[in-house]
Amino acid sequence: MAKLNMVKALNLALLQEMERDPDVLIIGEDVGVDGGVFRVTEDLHRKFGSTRVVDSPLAEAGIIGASVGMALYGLKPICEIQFSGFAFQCFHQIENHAARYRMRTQGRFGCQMVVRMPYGGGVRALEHHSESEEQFYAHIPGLKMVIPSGPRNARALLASAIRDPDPVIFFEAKALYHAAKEDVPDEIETMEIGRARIDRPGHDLTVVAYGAMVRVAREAADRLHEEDGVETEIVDLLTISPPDRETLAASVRKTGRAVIVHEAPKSFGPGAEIATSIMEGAFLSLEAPILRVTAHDVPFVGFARERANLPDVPRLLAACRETLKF
Amino acid sequence: MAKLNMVKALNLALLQEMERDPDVLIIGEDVGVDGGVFRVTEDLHRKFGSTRVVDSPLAEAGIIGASVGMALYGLKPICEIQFSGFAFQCFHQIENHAARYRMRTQGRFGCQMVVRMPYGGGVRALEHHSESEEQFYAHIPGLKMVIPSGPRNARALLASAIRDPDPVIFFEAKALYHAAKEDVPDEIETMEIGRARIDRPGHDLTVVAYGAMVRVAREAADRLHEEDGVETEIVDLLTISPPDRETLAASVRKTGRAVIVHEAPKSFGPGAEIATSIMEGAFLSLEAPILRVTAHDVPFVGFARERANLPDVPRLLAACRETLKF
Amino acid sequence: MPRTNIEPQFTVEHLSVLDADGNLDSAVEPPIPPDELKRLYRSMVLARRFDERMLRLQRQGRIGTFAPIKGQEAAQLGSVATLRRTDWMVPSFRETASMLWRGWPMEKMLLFFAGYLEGGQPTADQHDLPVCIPVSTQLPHAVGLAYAAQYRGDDAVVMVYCGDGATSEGDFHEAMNFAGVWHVPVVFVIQNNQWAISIPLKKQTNSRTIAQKALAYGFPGIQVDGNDVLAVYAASQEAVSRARQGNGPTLVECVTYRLGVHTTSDDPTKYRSAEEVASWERKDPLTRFSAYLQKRGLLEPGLEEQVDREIAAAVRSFEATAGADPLTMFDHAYAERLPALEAQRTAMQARFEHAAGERPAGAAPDPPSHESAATGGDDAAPASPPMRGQRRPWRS
Amino acid sequence: MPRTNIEPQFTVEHLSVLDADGNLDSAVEPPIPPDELKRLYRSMVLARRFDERMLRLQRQGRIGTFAPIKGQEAAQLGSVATLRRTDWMVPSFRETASMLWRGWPMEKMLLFFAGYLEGGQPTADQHDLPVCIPVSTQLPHAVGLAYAAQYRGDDAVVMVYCGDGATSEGDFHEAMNFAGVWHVPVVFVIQNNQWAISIPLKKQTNSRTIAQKALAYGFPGIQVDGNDVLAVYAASQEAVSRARQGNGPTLVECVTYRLGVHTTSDDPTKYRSAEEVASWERKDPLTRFSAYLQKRGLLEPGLEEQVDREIAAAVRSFEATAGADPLTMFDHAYAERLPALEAQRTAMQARFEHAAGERPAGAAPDPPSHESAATGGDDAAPASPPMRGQRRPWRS
Ligand SMILES: Cc1ncc(C[n+]2csc(CCOP(=O)(O)OP(=O)(O)O)c2C)c(N)n1
Ligand SMILES: Cc1ncc(C[n+]2csc(CCOP(=O)(O)OP(=O)(O)O)c2C)c(N)n1
Ligand SMILES: [Mg+2]
Ligand SMILES: [Mg+2]
Repeated sequence: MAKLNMVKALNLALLQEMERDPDVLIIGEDVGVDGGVFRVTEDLHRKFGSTRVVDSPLAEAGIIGASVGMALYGLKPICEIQFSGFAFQCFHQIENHAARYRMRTQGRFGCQMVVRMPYGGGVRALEHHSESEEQFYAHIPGLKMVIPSGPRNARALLASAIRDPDPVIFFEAKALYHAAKEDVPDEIETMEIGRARIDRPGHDLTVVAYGAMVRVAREAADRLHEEDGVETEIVDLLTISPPDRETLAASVRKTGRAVIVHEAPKSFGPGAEIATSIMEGAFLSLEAPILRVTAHDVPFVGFARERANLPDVPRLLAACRETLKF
Repeated sequence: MAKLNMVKALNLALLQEMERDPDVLIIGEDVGVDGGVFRVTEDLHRKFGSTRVVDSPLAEAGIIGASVGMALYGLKPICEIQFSGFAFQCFHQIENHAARYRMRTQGRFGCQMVVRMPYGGGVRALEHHSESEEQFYAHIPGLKMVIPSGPRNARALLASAIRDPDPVIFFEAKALYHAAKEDVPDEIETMEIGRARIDRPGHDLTVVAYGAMVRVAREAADRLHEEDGVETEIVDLLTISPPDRETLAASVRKTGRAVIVHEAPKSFGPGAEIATSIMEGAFLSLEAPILRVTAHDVPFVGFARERANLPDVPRLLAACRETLKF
Repeated sequence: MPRTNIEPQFTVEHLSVLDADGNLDSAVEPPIPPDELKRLYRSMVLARRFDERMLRLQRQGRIGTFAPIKGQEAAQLGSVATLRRTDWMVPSFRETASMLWRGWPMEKMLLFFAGYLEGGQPTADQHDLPVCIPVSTQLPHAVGLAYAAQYRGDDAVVMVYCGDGATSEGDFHEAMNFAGVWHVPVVFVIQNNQWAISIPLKKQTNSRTIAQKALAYGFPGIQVDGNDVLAVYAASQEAVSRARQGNGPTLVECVTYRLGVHTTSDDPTKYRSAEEVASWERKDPLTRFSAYLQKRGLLEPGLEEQVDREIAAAVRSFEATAGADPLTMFDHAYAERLPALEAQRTAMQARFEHAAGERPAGAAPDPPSHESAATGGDDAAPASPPMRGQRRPWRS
Repeated sequence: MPRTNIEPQFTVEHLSVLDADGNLDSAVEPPIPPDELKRLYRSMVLARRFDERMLRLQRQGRIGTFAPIKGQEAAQLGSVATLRRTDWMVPSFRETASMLWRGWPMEKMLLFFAGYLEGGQPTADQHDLPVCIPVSTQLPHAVGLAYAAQYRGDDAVVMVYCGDGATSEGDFHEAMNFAGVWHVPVVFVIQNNQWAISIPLKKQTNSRTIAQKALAYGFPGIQVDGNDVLAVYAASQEAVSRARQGNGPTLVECVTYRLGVHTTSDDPTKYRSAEEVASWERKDPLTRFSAYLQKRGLLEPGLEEQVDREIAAAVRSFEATAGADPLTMFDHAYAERLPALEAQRTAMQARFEHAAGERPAGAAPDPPSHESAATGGDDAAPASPPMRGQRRPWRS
């Protein structure tokens, strides 16, 4: 058991899975000697050499396309895309192939691969370095899409993603990389993909969050408890796709009210599916419209305006109170 | 006034806009001598020559990227992507640049350009030739996303898209290209982007559709009228993004019930935003959960199974009846 | 020396063995045993006849769109024939001849073009990828396969196909560059058939040859007469053994011509002249090769009839295939059926059963692929608990 | 001749003018007037000192991440200086020197790296694109601009920059190929600074030079000593006039070195040796050029102090800039503010007003960029009509 931040926890998962399975390899820009721009692959190059920790040329479609080929051969590549903002360069390889190979060959081939990428705001970054693109992957059949919310679940979910026979898009919130440390057990830990967590139980209101927004949800829940005497249930999605519709619906069947918070822009965003799914599963329990607290429907605003664009505690609190008052 | 199918109607819009404005030009694969694989650009090459109707090399990112450059210079390119299934090859140019240039330069530059692509099923096509990817564009701030439902509105919306100062993604339902003909006036016609149409008024139930699904909605509405005495209001979205939330909400405030039908897969699809938007705007009027009739959450199924995968009249009818019975 | 040429200069070779009449330049004749020559020719004839048959099936509406290969038989078979069974073959969408050589059954290929995913399923021991439709996207897969072979210590070689138009795509570049840097055992066979649908080569690229594009990646490129099966064979063999010996990738440009339509939806008279086509018909790879075999006394009588019988049998067995069961669409989206898909499947099944139940007794149920059934609503929504608010039931 | 070399052979030239000590090969000395030489050197010094100042500002947290240019001044200024004001300059993310030459004010550049979109706004008469962060994606834009210039009959030339790593991206290939086919007036300046973050050139591509990559597209490529401002100038001038005369594109590879960090988030000691850096420090483009100017008697005294004063003034004016008004984020998403954005804007404004109103009287309101306000709910939902069902209000 060690206290690790998310970077170290992810690194541990990579290390242990690579030790466990010689077919697991890492490929990406600067993942080798440099250890990745966020140091998630630190030292792995030294331990496993440059054929298992592969510094690729600067070409995202090449990275994903070659990894698809490796996966078809039976290897289990873990790709790192340096920032989620650069993954549209390989979006066609993900959508055309990684997601479809099993279906196309009726099970003869599959793409057991993980595509890791840092996403989200909070690090004073330039354009394409702070966006949240989870929606684009969640809508692709054949993919799974995971976003952990802390060191321990990040480590366990990454291990599961690596072992999953299907391609998993794995988003890592940059804002969480060096945030809180958690106790992470030394022995290998996995976690079921497709299950949401009740991060905090409550009966008055459901807040649905994932990634870095779970912290925002917790703070808002604390304040609702203290200032309004309201007990908030926080659903931490963890898996975006396939979403855990049962847990979402069960929570709102209990609370009757829901607010969704995410960093992606609102329109046609992940909150829409979450809201619709809740409506489908808890229609008769709904006491108020489900609200969404999200980034605005605008392109990158510059980090000088980022705080005003991304959801924060006051904005979430206000939405919760509006829902409660309805 | 002439009776035109959608191909001819689109061709007319291109012709007239090119005659009107020398900055308008066409670029794409096989748009020249060949007239486009669906013949939408037929004869324009002969009329305007190969510098205004540009046969490009086979490279979608090159087409969109070069068009962004042309637009920054002040030209108004109309790009044709041969099938929407090949547009992920240029998705980064659309998302990284076409959608963002105005914001990035705070209004100094904009990308006045249209990206046309055939989408959707119903033509016994191979993989990547029958999918429906509207959701991916609808979620990108800075873009507009239009899907006409018939020759006349296709022609008018295309003219408006060409004149729109912002980049417009223009999806053309392959199944409608050679379907019904309509009277299309000879003089130029435009149509406001961002407005849905009430395709058929009704007070018992709202069906939201667009593109080729409007036909399915009409047939279902006829049968509901005949067999159940139910009056269905059909909202033909026309513009996917920005969605006409007012028209959607107003319809459901009247009817209390809504079914959404689209060819894209269900999860995290366009129906989710439409449903959520209706819930936001008509919560207290909702008498039943909003249902979605869509393709299943699976990759391309092959055209031998396409009918079973895409929404059809029986499936839409069943959903309408379920909603009505709730 | 401030303004100097960088040495060595870059060169690209052109290779041909047979002239248009089947005469031979014996200095470069590859040492192919007579049986292999006969097998090659047989495969060319089979591919040609099968292609023609598919065209008729398409015109009759019995299969959908496909991309005919007429004229490109030598480019495909001369290259694929240099592979071992354990090597990998990665086609684009116009490699019917290569696929037949590798053992794809004709029934399966017909099924594929009839819209059945079953037709794209390689057998468990087959080292072939299926048809790949988005142009050039298969090229990085080949590089990844080659990397994996090297990683595992297998001595397999990967051969991957694309067209002249495909060389314009970013994926072509990224794949070639990765192959160069990783020095993996992959052979890129470019069938330069002069056209990408309606776009002629000179509108596709300003480079004189496709072969010289390899210079950008630091590995050899060679141009061959792609209608000369022996030249294609010789160049491919060289490339395959280079790869097998650990000496990295090669680009082989086969200069050939698509004699027919781009696909069955295409009308080539819109963009090219009958004279151009006729000039290439005179270089037909089958004619040239058969003239050569004739001279060597290796032509088998009755070959056409033989292959036609094989084709006819395959077509019969294709047509006897049962209708597609839609319910299987949920089986291979993921390795396991996800709960949401299970629910969607159950809903579909219920629709079929409902539809069957609604029919007058005695009427045969439609095959599932022609279902037009209606059943209650959609799937996946978890059941709601009993009503809490008060609601007006419809038309109460 | 069955196995023949394709003629002509392909060649790539290397050009250098100044040696490491500033000695000249006068045969290739470009004819640059003394004032222009002085202006070039002044710009190199300004760029160097501004870059150093930005680094300190970043370390102090006054601006965010940026990509320093130290070592690449000659490559940038030698090339950009051959453009006319009416030509177009398309940077990637490491062209501070080129941008300064083109007239971007230093304040604006600081604003940009402080996270203000205002810093990326070219003036109405400026023919420059802003910083482009996704590697290589700006290259097709340059080709499109060049096409448009030709389309309109303007004689403008487009110069576009990228790095060695950028040559691996698909967009590089597609842009180069389009430029070749369209024969447009564009000059690709590749700053081969040996590294793409931690990836050395030999892991980036197996080609010996970047220049030879032009062979794949059928237009000339030339390699120059990128730390030799006169060589860069000579090669760029040749390329720009080729373009202007309608003779198509050129690739100019500037062999240079990034002496500093990749960006301010990078630690280059992880991947390269101090000796390597030292060896390139000996080829510092400023030292070489100043030695040459010294010999020609063209060095101005007090230059450093002059430019430092300019920089200090720019930093002061940057720091005096008012905080960012968040409400403007809705202004340029589209040419007109869409109704949904209007609603989102109104909601934000209400939050600010509410937050201001909640403060104790007399307390100064936070600047909008530090808002931590809460107001009612979110936006965009059209108002609901009066309740129809019966619902339990919360905690009733
Ligand atoms: C990414 C992508 N863009 C467009 C298409 C449509 N398309 C199919 S084949 C083809 C031309 C291919 O030309 P070439 O590579 O020369 O191969 P050929 O058809 O001549 O065999 C095009 C444009 C596609 N399949 N994929
Ligand atoms: C498409 C894309 N992928 C990855 C990155 C992250 N990144 C920024 S700069 C860089 C290296 C660029 O190398 P090079 O082209 O040689 O330019 P240099 O940084 O040396 O100037 C990388 C990988 C990016 N900005 N864009
Ligand atoms: Mg071709
Ligand atoms: Mg570099």
